[in-house]
Parts: sequence; structure tokens; C-alpha cells
Amino acid sequence: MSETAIGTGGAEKKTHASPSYLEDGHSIRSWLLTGDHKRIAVLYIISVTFFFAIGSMFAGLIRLELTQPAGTILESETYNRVFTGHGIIMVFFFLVAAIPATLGNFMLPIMVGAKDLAFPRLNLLSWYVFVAAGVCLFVAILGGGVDTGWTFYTPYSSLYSNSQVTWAVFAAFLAGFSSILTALNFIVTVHKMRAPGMTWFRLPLFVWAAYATSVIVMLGTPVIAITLLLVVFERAFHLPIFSPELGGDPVLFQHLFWFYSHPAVYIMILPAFGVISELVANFSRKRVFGYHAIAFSSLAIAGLGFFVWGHHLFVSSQSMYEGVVFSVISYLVAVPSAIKIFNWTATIYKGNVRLASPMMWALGFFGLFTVGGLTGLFLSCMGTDIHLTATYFIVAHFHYVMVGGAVMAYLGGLHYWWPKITGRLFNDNLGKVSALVTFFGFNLTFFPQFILGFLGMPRRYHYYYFAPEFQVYHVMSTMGASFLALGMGMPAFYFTASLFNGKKAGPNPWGAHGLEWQTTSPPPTFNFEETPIVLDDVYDFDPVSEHENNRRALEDGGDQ
Amino acid sequence: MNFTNFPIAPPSASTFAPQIDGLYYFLWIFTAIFTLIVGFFVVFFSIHYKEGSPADRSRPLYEHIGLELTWSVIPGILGLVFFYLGARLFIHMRTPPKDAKEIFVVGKQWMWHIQHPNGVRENNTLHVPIDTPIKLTMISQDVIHAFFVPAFRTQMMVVPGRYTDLWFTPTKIGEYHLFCNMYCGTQHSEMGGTVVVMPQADYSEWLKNNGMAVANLTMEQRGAKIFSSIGCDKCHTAEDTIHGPTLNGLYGSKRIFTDGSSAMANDEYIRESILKPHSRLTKGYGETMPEYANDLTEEQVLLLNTFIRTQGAIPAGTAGTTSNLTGAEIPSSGAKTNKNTAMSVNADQHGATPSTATPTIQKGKLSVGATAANEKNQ
Amino acid sequence: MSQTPRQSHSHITPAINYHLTLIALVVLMLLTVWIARFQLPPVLFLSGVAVNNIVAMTIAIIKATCVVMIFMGVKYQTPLVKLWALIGFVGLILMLGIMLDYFSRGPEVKHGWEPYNDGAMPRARPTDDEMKAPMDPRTDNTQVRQPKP
Amino acid sequence: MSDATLTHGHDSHEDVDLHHQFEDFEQQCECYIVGMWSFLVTEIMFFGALFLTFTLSRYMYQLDFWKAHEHLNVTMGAINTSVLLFSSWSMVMAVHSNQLRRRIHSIAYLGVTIACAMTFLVIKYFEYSEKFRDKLYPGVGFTHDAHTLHGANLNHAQLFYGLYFGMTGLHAVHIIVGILILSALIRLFVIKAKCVMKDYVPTELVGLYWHFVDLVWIFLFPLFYLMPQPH
Ligand code: HEA
Ligand code: HEA
Ligand code: CUA
Ligand SMILES: [Cu+2]
Repeated sequence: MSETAIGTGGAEKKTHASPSYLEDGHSIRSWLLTGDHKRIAVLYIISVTFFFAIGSMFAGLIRLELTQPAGTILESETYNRVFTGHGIIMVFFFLVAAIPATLGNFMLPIMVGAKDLAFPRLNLLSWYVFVAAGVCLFVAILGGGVDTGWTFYTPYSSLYSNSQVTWAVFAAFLAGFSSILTALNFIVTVHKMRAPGMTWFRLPLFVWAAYATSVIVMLGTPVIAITLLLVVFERAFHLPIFSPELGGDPVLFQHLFWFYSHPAVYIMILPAFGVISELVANFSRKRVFGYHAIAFSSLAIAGLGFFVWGHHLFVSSQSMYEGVVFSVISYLVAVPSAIKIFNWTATIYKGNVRLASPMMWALGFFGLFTVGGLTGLFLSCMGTDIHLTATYFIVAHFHYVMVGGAVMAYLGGLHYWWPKITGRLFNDNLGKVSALVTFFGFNLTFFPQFILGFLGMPRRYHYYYFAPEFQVYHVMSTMGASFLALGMGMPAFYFTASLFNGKKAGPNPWGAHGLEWQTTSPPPTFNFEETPIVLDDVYDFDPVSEHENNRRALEDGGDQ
Repeated sequence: MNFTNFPIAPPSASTFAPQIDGLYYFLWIFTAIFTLIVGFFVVFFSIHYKEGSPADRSRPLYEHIGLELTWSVIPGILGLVFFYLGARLFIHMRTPPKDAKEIFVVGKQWMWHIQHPNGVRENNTLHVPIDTPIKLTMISQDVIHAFFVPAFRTQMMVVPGRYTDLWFTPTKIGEYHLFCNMYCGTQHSEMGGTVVVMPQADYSEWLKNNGMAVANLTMEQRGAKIFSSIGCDKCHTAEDTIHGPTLNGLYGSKRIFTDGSSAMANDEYIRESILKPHSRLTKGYGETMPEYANDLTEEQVLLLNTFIRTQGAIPAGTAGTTSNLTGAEIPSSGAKTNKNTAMSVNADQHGATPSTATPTIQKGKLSVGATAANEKNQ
Repeated sequence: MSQTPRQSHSHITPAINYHLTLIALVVLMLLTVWIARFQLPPVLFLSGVAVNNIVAMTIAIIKATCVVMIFMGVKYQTPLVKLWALIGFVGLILMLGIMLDYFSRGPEVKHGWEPYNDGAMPRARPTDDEMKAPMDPRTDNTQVRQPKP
Repeated sequence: MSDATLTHGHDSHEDVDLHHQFEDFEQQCECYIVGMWSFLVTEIMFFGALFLTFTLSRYMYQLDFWKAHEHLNVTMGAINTSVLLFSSWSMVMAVHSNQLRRRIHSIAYLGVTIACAMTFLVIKYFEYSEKFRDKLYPGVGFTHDAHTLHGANLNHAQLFYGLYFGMTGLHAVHIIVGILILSALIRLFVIKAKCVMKDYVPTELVGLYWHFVDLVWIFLFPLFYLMPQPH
């Protein structure tokens, strides 16, 4: 179709001069020692999926256990290890890496028109550090697990817990380190490796989002790294930093932890925003409404995100005045998110919407993230937070934003770019079904948890036999989780199937815009046959004439 | 199990409750509005402007400062409104009135110690008078806990090395959940109990009697109370656990000790095991149990002994299935037990007349678990 | 190949600048050691200790600026590098914002940090013996919570 | 001084190592510089959290920290500061010589830098061993001797020394890493590797790192060694 119009140095029409990145060497060595960002991305996809599967198994155990007020199969001690494992894996090993290190790694250099990231060896190192982190994690889990909760609050983690805190902390430390390396690479690449003509405002919004994320990672992650090291020191040498018994201050840990971890939630959601921008524009076949606003709102979120960590500490005995300040800034940081949501909605207006499977995931994202974000407002509202904090309301809030927001977007992005990554088409109808089942299952799982939370069900509770009135919602939630497992498990099957008998995807199966669709699927090792020269604006669709064409085609079809 | 009852709010039993509920529902209204707006437009546009649909696409919109300002300013202002309402309420909730009655709370893994100014102490239960501002001054002995009473809509972390406080004014008589709401280790979920709101007169009488309502209890029942109040039941449950052996069927049975010797469990042995548990350790256990030699009066030991004896009276077979030591109590009112699905624990039967509590009621409470378990077995 | 001619950072600072910077740094170092030997008087609302600290930190910041600007060459670098150099320190200052909590908490935080064995605790905390002591048998300590089934 | 001509690679691009991902040499240099600065940003935040902890603790326990700090040796600290400042200067001179393509000078200046780093470590060793002799390392073995502690509260003194060892130790680790990198760089000069003969960016990167290490010490020194006496 006509949308291959973005001017490039002319890579598109030529026949395969160089082999695709998948063909370029088949030995294990050629994968494990590769410097190619695309191969590293594939390695990341495999590892991240693996961690997601394990984290989900833990989630399954949690849900199973909570169907009965007095538990079903686990001891309290085990339960605590299970939810901690779930939290740590899902946050540090799945979601922080999920979008940037997989889709970002693959797409970002192509989107800016570069041959590779600026530091390919650093990129590979980042994957190895990630694997090393995984190994530490497994030592921790096989050695009996950790029971501190993913927040590692002191003094419990530093002096009281008899579990593998040290290993788990090292795991988180290394995982953070690996994300720093990726971030560093992204920043340099975005600044310095853009193709000729690729100005800042021609960058796809995904790149903006990945860039903003990288800034957060660079400023935040070192802080958590050193904080976790201090916990280890306190455990090992009884260095009195966070535990009052020795003269330290436990709230200081919480400050340092959330100084990273609040920005970290934006590390998880910003790339998702980026993916959604791509999906909405390309499947509405229309330029994004208010490109600049969306681009800058990413930066605004990254910046403001560093000023709100204290909203996790409203009842932790931090100073009341500080609480007030954090509360008001939390509301300010909601504004850029609001801009994004509404701008995307306006993008669909007068587009030519294609309801293919990636778009279905994106639509799911809208509903779920909006609810998740708005319930975040209950929590940054100090009056209601005093009742809701640390209840299932919070569990529901963050699953809505993390699973309903980030994971949905990740899956949407994976569907969107799957043909590019593998060169194969998957079954689009199954993709739509999977998105619908997930959406339904998700709401059934987590909406009841809002009510549970307001009823007062505390999080991290193994038993609630003293409050049997909670059970009905727990049962609903577990039922929902089975649908959720179905919905999220399905892609594993049709994606795998597509590898074997999927139809070959052309360079641009979705008719989308962007440099990544200008090259072959899968792309050659250096991404383009020749460095592209970008002459056109980003998302350069023409909805009006496209609509004309569609209408005419329809009429012609009707005439016959 | 009750799957027909879908409670959506906890009982509202403090002056904060209506305010928080108001704010909460207010926020839900806006959540619903915005979700519906976004949901509606997204779905409507996707269908209306589906590729090939006849809808009009002329003059598409790419940039509109006015619109963008609208939807940043409106959420911004709304946010500030939410902030103001929340912060005002929060400051109110965090500023105890001068005349509040002070009660002291110490949290430790996994128990709440509560002390009233006149010295009356209780564990895992807090008795408070109605319509009186109460201020809890709290500290933790080990890790961070949080004192959370959903019915009062308030909570505060209990931090080691530093006092925190929490205040509320109860407005409704009854018994309410007390939860530890900050993860604190293995038995975090079981670190809780009950807050009992009583009429003021009853409360002062309760205080005067040293928190006593025990006049009519039998010795076993009083023993049972001590048994649970000092936490014996945490480790000595219906079956052997890693923490301690069961005491069901103990009395009169033969005990084997770590050094291989053995003895008959008689009164003397039980007394010794309470006061100096480490002198003869049951096979398979370490020195986990604290020594009570300096802590219990002889009277208390005697009461405990009479209670533990009754456990021995249960044939070992049923002991396992009745699943709790208090199974010794006569199951009194199965009907009442089922009411526990209501929001507050036994709110209907107990709180109204705590100081004159009759033995039946006490029995009813003590036997709750047993009756439930019995019903399950039948 | 490159369509926009990129600015080459080919600036070479004369070596004398480096020598002077070194001298300045050493002098500042001696200055700060020397000043630290005096107890400075209070100024305005600042206590003498605070003045000492401020002076020491100001000197340190001047030294740091010298190193960053001249030794690290930020002065002659592209705006981008300047920005990055700045962001690091901005982030640092941001994190120091954590301290505001402690400043605004009032004096109680001080004894909040006292360890137990200091004996500085007011009376409301029961002694360890009291903590261990069980309830008075006459006390009605009903565990109203249902036992675990 | 001639400010003009010679720098990296303008004479002939083909001479230098251009990695495949870059379009041209200019781009490669800039990428490395920006990358290094980004790395330094993470380092700043890394040390920053420790500085924060220290500042906060010092604010809380002014008197005890002051008493504990009495045991530190200001003279040694000051000498060490000068040594590091001097090493920073020789480092920058090494970069300068490299820019001017004076290989031998570069090697000599780098050698001086390493020598300074070693000196720093030796002095640190003496300081540390003195502390260890007095049992001032945190942990169960921490001294109870009121005299050694200058009467400071035991826990707070322990916190002070914990942070002292933690922060100066982390700094020393950076110095050791620096020595390794500097040695590797010298080797490149000795074998006349293309990347340092034609180009000064590698040297400049090492320089940035080294100045950063110096920068940390510039703050550590007054914070730990030069506390005013609270009154
Ligand atoms: C992807 C992750 C993610 C994201 C994006 C968010 C987004 C937000 N979160 Fe959430 N949060 C978590 C993950 C996330 N959170 C996690 C994991 C926890 C728990 C950690 C733990 O303790 O274990 C948590 C906990 C948490 C708390 C702490 C509660 C407590 O412990 O007591 C708070 C309190 O303020 C909060 C607030 C917010 C706010 C205001 C936003 C905002 O950014 C949301 C902004 C979005 C919108 C507002 C929706 C779109 C806007 C509109 C449709 C327009 C209408 C808007 C207005 C009227 C303002 N979150
Ligand atoms: C990205 C983050 C993430 C994700 C995706 C999830 C996913 C889920 N979580 Fe998780 N959760 C957290 C982050 C996340 N969670 C965090 C941070 C905590 C806090 C921990 C703490 O308190 O410390 C938490 C805590 C938490 C709790 C509270 C525990 C407690 O406080 O006691 C519960 C309870 O219901 C829960 C449930 C679930 C469920 C049902 C899912 C479901 O969405 C999972 C559904 C998915 C599946 C079931 C997967 C099915 C797919 C496959 C199996 C196929 C994959 C396999 C191949 C490709 C081969 N989670
Ligand atoms: Cu105590 Cu949770
Ligand atoms: Cu947050």
C-alpha cells in the first residue's frame, strides 16, 4: 500500500542482500556472544517469559491458598515466602525489564535508524548480569526463599528474618544493575545515534518513553542498590543503620527504598505508555493527537515521579507536613497521565480503526489502567489512605496498573512486533480472544479486592479465619485468576505455533508507520541495508484519503 | 461459609467512619465518571470509526491546545480538591485532642500488649468506652507492626524505637476486628484480636474490677483464659507442631524425654513443665518455651493445670479432630456461631453487657471453634 | 556520511590552567583544615556549628566545581554533557530532600533514635520483665478471636 | 600553546578503530563521553545515598559523632587529600599530553597518577590498621573502652565507624579499580595501540573516572575529618 512512503535511504525495495539477524549464525555461541541488540532482545524475551511463568505460578499458589479462611496447602511460613517471591520476581525480574529490555532493546535502535545500540558489549553484559541476578534469586528460592515482602522493610529484613535475605537482595541488586546498563545504552543511543533527519520530534513516542524511563533508572536505581547493600551490611555486621535496637532509624530505609521504588513504578508504566502510543496511532491509522504533549508528559512523569515517594509513608510516622507535600505532588503527577489517556482517546477520533489483536490489548489497557490510576488517587488522598493503606485495596490498585496497565501493554506490543521479531504471522483471532478473556478474568480477579480492602482485609495475610466475611471475595478473585491464567497463557501457544507454521510476514504486515516497518522482517543484522534518511513526520498517516480509498474499494466491491 | 452475603463496607464505629466513607464514595463517583467517559469514548470511537465505516473523517484533529488544557486543568483542579479534603481529614485524624484518654500499646511478634493507665493489662484485646476520645501511645518491641481497626477506619504503624500515636472516638457498641497491618513475620496474619467498645459505665466498672468479669467462671474456664491470654495456645495446638507438642491427652500419658528417660504426666510434671520447661524436654523439642518460674503465681499454675487436665480427658482420637483445645468446653450455641459471618465478631452478644458477662456467653465464645469444627465433622 | 557536521570537541586547554587549578585546590584544602580549627561565631539564626559546616561545605563545593569544570573539562564540553553533569548533582540534591522529613519532625525524633539500652525511654514502655509477665489471672483477657479451625 | 590543529582522527578516519554501530568517528567519541558521564551520574547517586545516611546520622547525634571523630587523624586525611588532588592533576596532564600526542609524557603522568593512588592506599592502610588495633570496626568486637571512644555513645560511635569504613572503603575500592584501569591504559600506550595513539578519548574517559574518585574524597574529607565541635 501507499504507506511505505516514509523516505529512507532506500532499504526497502532491495532484495535480501544480507541475511536476517536470525540467519546470521546458528551456533549457540553466535547467540550467547552476540553483540546484536536484536538477539539480546530475544534472549531477554526468553528469560523474562521464564520469570513471568515462575512468578505466575507463585500467584497461582497465593490465590489457591486464599480460597479458604484457614489456608489450603501451605504453612504460614511458606505462604510468606511465596508472596515475597511473587513480588520480587514480578517487579525486579519481570516488569522492570519486560518492555525496555525486550521490545525496547529490539526496536529502539531500529526506530531511531541506527545499526545497533551505542554499546553492544555493554548490552550483552547487561543480559549476563540479569542472568547472574536470576542465579542469585534461585539460590535464594532453593535455599528456602525469602519472607520479607518485596519491600524488604527493616528491621525485619535486617535482623529478624531467618531467610535468604542476603541472596535475594543480591539478586535485586544485580537486576537493578542490569537495568542501569540498558538505560545508559538507551540514553546515549537516543542522543547520539539518530539517523540523519531523525529529529527529536520525529521520534516515535515509544522512544520518548524509553528515554524518560532510562533517566529514571539512572537516577533511581543506584539508590536502591546501595540501600540494599546497607541492609546486607546490617545483617552481616550488625552495622546499625536501619534498626533502632542498634541506634538506627527504620523509616530511613523506607525513604531510601521508596525514593527508588516510586520512580520504579513509572519505570514499569512509562514504556507501556510508549507501546500504547504506537498501538493507538498505528491501529487508528492516524497521527497521535498532541504528539508534543504526550512526549513531554513522559518527561514530566519522570521528573515529578521523584518527588512523591513519601506517599507510601503516610502512616509510617514520617512528619505530617512532609506527608501533605507528597500528597499534593502525587496529584500533580496524575495530570500528565490524564493528558496521555485523553490524547489517545482523541487519537482514535476520526481514525480508521483496525481492531486487530494488538489494538484489543490496547483497548483493554485503557479500561484497566484508568481504573488503576484513579484508585491510586484514593491512596494519595491522605484521609482515605489512612484506612486503605496496606490492605487489599492497594493490592488491587497496583495489579490494575501493573498487570492491567503494563502487562497488557507488553502483551499488546509483543503481538504488534511479533511478525517483525520472528518474521511470522500468528493467529490474530486467537489473539483477540486472548485479550478479551484476559480483560474479563482480570476484572473478576482484582475488582473484588477493592472491596476486600475497604472491608479491611490486610495484605500479606495468610489466614483470615477470624473474619470469614472476606471469603466470598477471595473465592471470586481466585475464579477470576483462572480465567486470567487462561487469557495470558494462550499467547504462549499461538506464538509458539506461529514459529512452526505461521505464514511469512512481509516487511509491514500491519501497514504501520515507523522505521522498523521499513526494513525486512526479521531485520538484517545491521537493521538496514543502508542508513535511512528520514524525511517525513512520524505517524504520517492520511486518514481522510485513506478513508476515501476504503470507501471506494468498498463501493467497487459492492458493485460486483 | 457464606456466599450470599456481600458486605461492601466494614461496620462504622467511630467518628471518623462517616467522614472517610463519604470521601471514599465521593472518590468512587469520580472514578466511575472518568472510567465511563474514557471507556465510552474509546469503545464508541473504535466502533464508529472502524476501518471502512461510513462515518465522516473530514478535518481530522491533530493538535488542539484548548482541548489539551481542558483535560489537564480539570483533573488538576479535581486533584487539588481531593487533596484538600484528604489532607484536612488526615490532619484531623492525626491530631489527638488534649483530653483524650491514653492507653498504651506495645506490639511484638505476634501479639499486642495493651495497658490501661490504672494498670489493667490485656493481650490482643482492647476494651474502650464509647463516645470517649481515646489516644493510643504505641511502640514496638521488635519489628514494625501496624495497629489497624477497620471499623474505626484508622491505623498507624507501630515502630520500634519511637512512639507513634493513634486516636479515635468509638461510637458504636460492639466487638470489632483488630489487625496487625504491617508485615512482621511468620504469624503476621494471626497477630490480631478484638476491640471491644462498651458503655462508659461498664467500662469504668470493668477497669475498677481490674478488667474482671470472671466471678462465675469455673476453674477450668479461668485456666482456659490464662492459657490463651499468655499465648500457650500459639504453640500447643490440637496437633504436635514444630513449636510444641499438643497437650490433648497429655494428662496421665507417658512422656518420653530428650535424654531417653520417661515419666508419667501428672500434676507435678505439668507444674514443672510450665515453670521450668527445660528441665525435662519432651523428645523432639528444643528449649523454645519460655520459663514461667518468675512470672506465674501458684494460683495461675493451678488454674492452668486444671484446664490442661481436662484436655487429657479427651480420648486422643477425637482430640485430633476437634482441632482445638477449647474443644473441652461444652458446645453451647451452634446457632450463634454462624453469626460470625457478620462484620463484627459476636457484636450482638458480647459487647452490650461485658461487665456482667454470664458464663454461657463466655462459653459460647470459647467454644466457637469447637462447634464449627464439630459441625464440619458431622 | 554525517549530514550535520558534528561539533568536534577538539579544544585543548593550556596546561597552565591545570597547574593553577591544582594550586587553588591545595590552597582551598589547607584553608578548610585551618578554618576547622576555630569555632566560628553564630551568624543570624545559624548556630556556630552550622556556620562551620556551611563554610566547610562551601569550600568543598568550590573545589568540586574546579575539578568538574576544569579537570573534567565540562567547561569546554557540549551542552549535552553539561546537562548530564548537572543532572547528577540535581538528583543528589533531590535525594537529600529525604532529610526534610527529619527536620520537620520536631525534637521527638532525637529520642526516637535512642537505642533501648540508653535508659532514655520515658516510662510508658514496660520494662522487659513486665513484657514477659503474664496477665493477672483475675484480668478478663478473653481472646475473642475465633481459634483456627 | 598551540590550540589549533591536532586532535583525534581528523587526518584520516580509516586509521582508527571505528565500531560497526557508529557512522563516523565523531559520533563514536561523543557517545563514549556521554556514556561515561551517564555512568558517573549513577555513581553520584550511588555514593549520594551513603552521604545522605551519613549526614542524617551526623545531624542526629552531633555530639557522639564529634567525639568518635576525634579518633581520626586529620593530618593523614589532609595528606591523603593532597595526594589525590595531585593525582588528579597528573591525570589531567596525561590527557593533555595525549592530546598533544606526547606518548612518553602520557606514560609518565599516568605513572605518577598510579604512584599517587598507591600512596593514598598505603596511608589508608595505616589509618585503617590503627582503627583495627583499637577495635573500632563495627560488629560484636567493637570496643567498649570509653577512652578510645572519647566518651561517645557506643552505638552511635559504632554507626560512625560503620559509615566511615563503609564509605571510605567503597572509595578505596574505586581507587583500586582505578589503578587497574590506569595500568591497562599504560599498557596500551606501551604497546602503541592504535586507540590511544590516534585518539585521546580512552585516556579522557579514564580521566573522568579518576576525577570522580577525587571528587568523592573532596567531600568525604571535610565530612568525616573536620567536624566542628558542638556546644
Ligand atoms: C505501574 C505501576 C504503578 C503506577 C503507574 C501507579 C500509579 C499511581 N499510584 Fe501506585 N502503587 C504501585 C504501582 C503503581 N502506581 C505499587 C506497586 C504500589 C504498592 C507498593 C507496595 O506497597 O507494595 C502502589 C502504591 C501506591 C500508593 C501507596 C499506598 C500506601 O501504601 O498506602 C499510592 C499513594 O499515593 C499510590 C498512588 C498512585 C498514583 C496517584 C498514581 C498515578 O500515577 C496514577 C495516575 C493515573 C490516573 C489518575 C488515571 C488517568 C487519568 C484520568 C482518567 C483523568 C482523571 C484524573 C483525575 C481526576 C486526577 N500508589
Ligand atoms: C508485574 C507484577 C505482577 C503481576 C503480573 C502479578 C500478577 C498476579 N498477582 Fe501479584 N503481586 C505483585 C506484582 C504482580 N502480580 C506484587 C509486587 C505483589 C506484592 C508482594 C508483596 O506483598 O511483597 C503482589 C501480590 C499479590 C497478591 C497479594 C498477596 C498478599 O498480600 O498476601 C495477590 C493475591 O491475590 C496477587 C495475585 C496475583 C495474580 C492472581 C496475578 C495474575 O495476574 C497472574 C495471572 C497470570 C498467570 C496465572 C500466568 C498464566 C500464564 C502462564 C502460566 C503462561 C506462561 C508460561 C509460558 C510462556 C511457558 N499478587
Ligand atoms: Cu505484627 Cu504484622
Ligand atoms: Cu508510589
